[in-house]
Amino acid sequence: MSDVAKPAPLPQWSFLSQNAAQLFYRLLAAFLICLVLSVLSESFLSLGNILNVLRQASLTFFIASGLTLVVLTAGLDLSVGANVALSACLAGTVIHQTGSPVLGILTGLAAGGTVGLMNGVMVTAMRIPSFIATYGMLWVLNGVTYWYMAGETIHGFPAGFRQIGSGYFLGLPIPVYLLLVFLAIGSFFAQRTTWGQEIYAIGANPVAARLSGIPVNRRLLLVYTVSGTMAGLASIIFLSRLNSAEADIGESLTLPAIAAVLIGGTSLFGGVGTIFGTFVGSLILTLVLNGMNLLSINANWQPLVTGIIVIIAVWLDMKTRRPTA
Amino acid sequence: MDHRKSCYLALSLLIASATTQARADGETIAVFTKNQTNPFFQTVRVGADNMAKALNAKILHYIPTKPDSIPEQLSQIEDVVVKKPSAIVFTPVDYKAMVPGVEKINDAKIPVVNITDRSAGGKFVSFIGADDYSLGLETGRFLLKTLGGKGNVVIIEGVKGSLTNVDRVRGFNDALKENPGAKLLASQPGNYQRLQALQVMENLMQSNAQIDGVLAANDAMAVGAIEALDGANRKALVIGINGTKEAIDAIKSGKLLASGDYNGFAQGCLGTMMAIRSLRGQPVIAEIVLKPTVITKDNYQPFDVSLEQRTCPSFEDASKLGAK
Amino acid sequence: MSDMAIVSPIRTLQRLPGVAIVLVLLIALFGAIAPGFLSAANLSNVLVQSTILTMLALPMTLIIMTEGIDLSMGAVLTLTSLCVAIVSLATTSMLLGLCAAVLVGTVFGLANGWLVAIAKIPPFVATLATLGMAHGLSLIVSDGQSVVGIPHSVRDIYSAHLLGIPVPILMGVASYGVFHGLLYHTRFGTYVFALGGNREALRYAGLSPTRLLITVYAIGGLMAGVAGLLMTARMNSGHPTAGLGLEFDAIAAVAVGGTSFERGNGWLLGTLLGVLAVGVLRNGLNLISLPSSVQVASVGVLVIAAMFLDGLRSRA
Amino acid sequence: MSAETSAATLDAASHVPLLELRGISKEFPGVKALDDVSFAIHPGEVHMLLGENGAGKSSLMKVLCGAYRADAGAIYYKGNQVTIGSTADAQTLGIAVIFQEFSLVPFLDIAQNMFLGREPKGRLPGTIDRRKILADARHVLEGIGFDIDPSVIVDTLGVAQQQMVEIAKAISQNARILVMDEPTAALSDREAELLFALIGRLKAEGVAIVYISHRMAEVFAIGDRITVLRDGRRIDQIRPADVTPEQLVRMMVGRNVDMTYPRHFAEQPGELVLQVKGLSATTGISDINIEVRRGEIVGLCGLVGSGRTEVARAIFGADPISEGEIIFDGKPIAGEPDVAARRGIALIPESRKSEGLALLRSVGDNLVVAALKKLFPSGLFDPRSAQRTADGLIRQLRIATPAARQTVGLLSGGNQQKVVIGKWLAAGARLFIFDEPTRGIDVGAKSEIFALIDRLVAEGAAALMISSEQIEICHVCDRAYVMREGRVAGHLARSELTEENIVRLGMHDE
Repeated sequence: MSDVAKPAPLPQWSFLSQNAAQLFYRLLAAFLICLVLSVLSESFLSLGNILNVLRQASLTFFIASGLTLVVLTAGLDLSVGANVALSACLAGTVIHQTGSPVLGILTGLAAGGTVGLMNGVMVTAMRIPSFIATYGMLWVLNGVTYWYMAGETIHGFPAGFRQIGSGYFLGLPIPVYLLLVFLAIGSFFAQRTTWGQEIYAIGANPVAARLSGIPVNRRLLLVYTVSGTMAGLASIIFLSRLNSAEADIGESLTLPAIAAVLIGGTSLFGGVGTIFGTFVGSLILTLVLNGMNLLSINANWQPLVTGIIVIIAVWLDMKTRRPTA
Repeated sequence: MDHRKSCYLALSLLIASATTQARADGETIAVFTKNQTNPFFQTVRVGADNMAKALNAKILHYIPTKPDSIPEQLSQIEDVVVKKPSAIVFTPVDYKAMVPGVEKINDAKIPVVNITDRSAGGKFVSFIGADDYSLGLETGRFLLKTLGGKGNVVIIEGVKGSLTNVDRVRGFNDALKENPGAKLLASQPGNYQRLQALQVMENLMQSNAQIDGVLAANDAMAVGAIEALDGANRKALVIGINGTKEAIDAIKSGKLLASGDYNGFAQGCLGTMMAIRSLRGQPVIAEIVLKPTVITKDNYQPFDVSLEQRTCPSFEDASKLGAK
Repeated sequence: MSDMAIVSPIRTLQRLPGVAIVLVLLIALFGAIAPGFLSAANLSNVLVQSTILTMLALPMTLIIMTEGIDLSMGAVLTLTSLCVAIVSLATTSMLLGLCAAVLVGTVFGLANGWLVAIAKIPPFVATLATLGMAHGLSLIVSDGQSVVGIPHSVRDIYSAHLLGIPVPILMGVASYGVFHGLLYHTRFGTYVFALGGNREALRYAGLSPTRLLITVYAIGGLMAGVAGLLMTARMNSGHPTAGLGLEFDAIAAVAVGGTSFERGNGWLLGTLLGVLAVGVLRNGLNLISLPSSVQVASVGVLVIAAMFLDGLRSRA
Repeated sequence: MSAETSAATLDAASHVPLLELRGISKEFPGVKALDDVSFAIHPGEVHMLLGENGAGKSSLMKVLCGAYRADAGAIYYKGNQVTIGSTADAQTLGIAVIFQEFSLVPFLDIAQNMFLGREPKGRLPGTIDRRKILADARHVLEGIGFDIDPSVIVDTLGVAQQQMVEIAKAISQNARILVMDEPTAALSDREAELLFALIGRLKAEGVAIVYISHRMAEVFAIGDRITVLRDGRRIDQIRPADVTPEQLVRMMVGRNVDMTYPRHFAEQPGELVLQVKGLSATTGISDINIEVRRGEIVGLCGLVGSGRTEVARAIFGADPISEGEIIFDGKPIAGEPDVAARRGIALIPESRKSEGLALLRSVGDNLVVAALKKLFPSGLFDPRSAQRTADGLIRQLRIATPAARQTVGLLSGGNQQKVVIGKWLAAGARLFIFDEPTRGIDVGAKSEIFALIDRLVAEGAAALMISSEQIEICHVCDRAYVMREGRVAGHLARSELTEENIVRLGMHDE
């Protein structure tokens, strides 16, 4: 096999596991969508709408950023949506019962993290493929949430709490700040910490990573817990933004989050991708939906358009991917 | 609600609750609803439970594990027919696609009462439902009257193709036609979902500088739209439909202008009542279409009680409620 | 383990535990506590209800054996079901409806195969995208509405009996028979093992993995088309969301049935047992009238438990 | 048979080459894989093909079997020009190839694997005649003296058995020309002997064999003719009798290479580094007692499957142990590989590509992966500092890569192995466990790897080295343990370290 040492073009950056060209195409795509929309709809380029897009992208991004870490290890977490629903309902109850938003937030994060940890345990200790383990978890979470909520809605939260999702600071919505903060933290974690590097190594070759002295199982537990906690965070934003929660809020969140990760250039085979890419992916997805709303396009076209975008994004990846052995 | 409180204390009651079915000596009534997530169907189920308790019958609930799943509800019908309950109170997840299921029930000679969505086929002892068209029309009229017959209005639709949505939106549009001074800016679907409605509203506010009224096809979407308006520091009058607890609270606090009462509680009560009456050989009313009530700040008090405390209407009340 | 010369029947027995034990336990449990569970009518119900899922899970087994996946199957089934409704409504011919459904299904299958085998897009992504397209097309062609008024010849398929056995069961059994023969007794089946196990081996044997892979996905689409007919017959109408999400049920059945996502290690009978285990669970829980939320959670518990059992055995 | 007569028969046979390649060239972007190579294959002859990795052997093979199309040159079959445009064409000409990386499908049985793509037709279209395929397979297996049920699933077989299936598969194609790529790489000596006997029988039947090997001993044991390739060019074609091993190596490498791997043996072994006491594991090893001291290279030999790799993995914590104790640096050690790595143990695994490297990541990423904790104790990763460490290692180990950001999968085998060793240098390991460190590495790179190991122990590290090539053990190790059937069968001091002793201790039926 190695008879012919093919000299191949060198990747642009080595320690960022995604090369600049791919990121460039992705940003270009986002820019082109913006350009087309601004021509078609005059209200698109208004500051209000741009903030609007960012705020809507933030919810997808929170879920998708945690999911990115899971996908980097060549895993998948199908339970994130159901996790958001359960965490939101629990957090909402705690706020109602105790009147303390802080306790509520902590409950949401802890619930999300616990579910993530359980996913991690199934994947590591019980050695169930992540795809199936989290699918099972999805049903279990739905069951618990349905039973717990019994068809009710939790609504009406203190004004202070509601600021998180709908408030403004210096003219920008607070979720946008949170988005930027978590984008920075996530990128820093993935690129500039040894744990992040180990996660990339695990995704690229779990056996080699283990035999290089990386505690693979502990890192996987961490990754699934972080993914769950990010779902918990999303549940808080959701709760605060909509001022209410019910059992079915998670259903429509999982597939867009996965799509955002994929559009962002993270490979399902693990080891390749960035949090920033996922941010751009969330942005592209939100831009398209925003555009369809602004142009009053029939919502029936939405799944079709999303599907086409996923294909184009991944196809672009194939064209610009770093050469393989 | 107390269900949830107990859970707040101990989550592990899950299995225990499985075994605490109410026992009764009377008839067994199987109640089919669309999903476990929409608060409306919870009001239906509580209504059915209340009525069964009063009449000493036993209720079994059948709800698809995937919300609104047609194949699952069909499977549940097939399973229930084997079990042979005394009667069935039935909400089809889809009014057309469930017809073969209803026919299966008919073939098994189990009396069945249709509630909420009128099935497109099959034989029923009785139909209990609300008039979606009138609800849309009346709530729409109320909004436009409050606006003085003019202004910019948007509609947030439910799930395309669902029976309730088609009729409610038709009602909204007819109300708009009666008020030529009002202008319809957009009619976009929010799929009966809070988050989608919120995002649709946010986006619509970008392309429309002035929105005076919002007609939402259910309460969850209406509340979502209100959150969007609040977030943008804009004001508009919003109406919803269903009369859920959340909507009542919003009306009380002045955020929501009005909600059309879909009265799931009464539907559950009356559906169960008709089923049991037919089993007991008592006269039944073949069709009750509940008259639309627009719940506003002026008349919300009777609706502001917890479900468990509400009482089912009597048979005599029922005949007045909208018998044709 | 590795030094034992294991011949296929013993191998099958060794693999039985995971899903088969769960299935036997479920049947025993419900037989004991659920009145009427063991009646012929009820068992026939379970089988009839399992046919559509079986028809998806069988080709899904082959697809997963090629280290692939088809997320679009539920959405394609929905679309083909609508095709049956629309075409049979327009032409009053059930056969033309079936043809249209099979055609549309196969086209989607071919598209999946093309994306995976030629465009080299990872199967998860490719079929996630076609899921969107099929779902979108379903909404567009139906405008979100149910399609009703279709000829009785369609619905009769679901309710008809042949030799006293419901036709859907016969179709399910026939599907299993065809797939069993296809996988274990034909050249094509042999190559399916090779697609996941060692694609190079195929190339050295002068065979085209590309064409074989496309065929596997096309079979998936074709079966979604046939299942679409059953779905429409069952509802006596077409509905734009009726089959969404079924692909995950099918994937879970395949995984629970002991087919691995790697190296072409598949077990067709396990898939069938997996489908039946889920069917029995739902049916039994309906009969004993547990709260619906418990039903939801127990599906998840079943999936996790069966996989965990399998994991325990593979480690032993 | 005297040298003259065998040469005479060779010459007589060479009048009718079964297959002849003339002036074959093949170019890939930037690289000339084959440059004007001519090559003739005669019936009843074993033609050895020698060359370092990258010399063009595999490309030549792929041209032969139709996987590649030559850019220039012609192919003649029994004197007539032919084109081999596909594997099917090659099969028609009776060319069968046994690849180094197996072409077997794990979850099919032996018979299905042997006849993949050539299944006997059953009664119904598309079906397989099960009875016939099993009978045919049994017939072929008996013919090569491999006693096994053809309905056994291949995945349950060991490596050596899989190799035999691979050979049976080639034979079953009625091949007139059999190409073997390092067929003994995974075989024990005894299994290799069986293979050589089989090759003898095939020769007698007039089958032509092209045999690629890195093992000098084989070249002289079974070769009738030798072609040496270097940098895509044919350097020489020669008979074994006319050449010495040293000359062959010089031809392959293009320079003089010392094949004795000189060591600087320490006068006095250092303190005890590793002590394994009564170690047993469920992977099939029991009651292992091993000691390794500073400054030593300790060999661990025995047949393939005797438990060598399992011992290495157990010491490193990669497999759980059921009994016994491992003492490292005076303190017991237990747990997962991360514990062993933190304490200073390194494992250089047998399978470089699947267990040693993340092939799609860069050289730099792979070099620092084991040292992240050591380099960045705060947990904050600094790409620039990592880059410096990687660059330093690349220089120190003379890894031939254009830059640290090159994808590691694109390096040659020897350089990949250096990367695996390098990552443990960065991590500051003090005990190196090498599992077949020279597998698939060409002659020149081998001596570099050994020099590196020598330097490591000279600087105070300790090494435990597994190798199937007894000659390497004899040259390089201070002493060695020999394993047999999961147990340590004996210990050989430096003075006793000979190939004969290793074989004697390692044989099953002693």
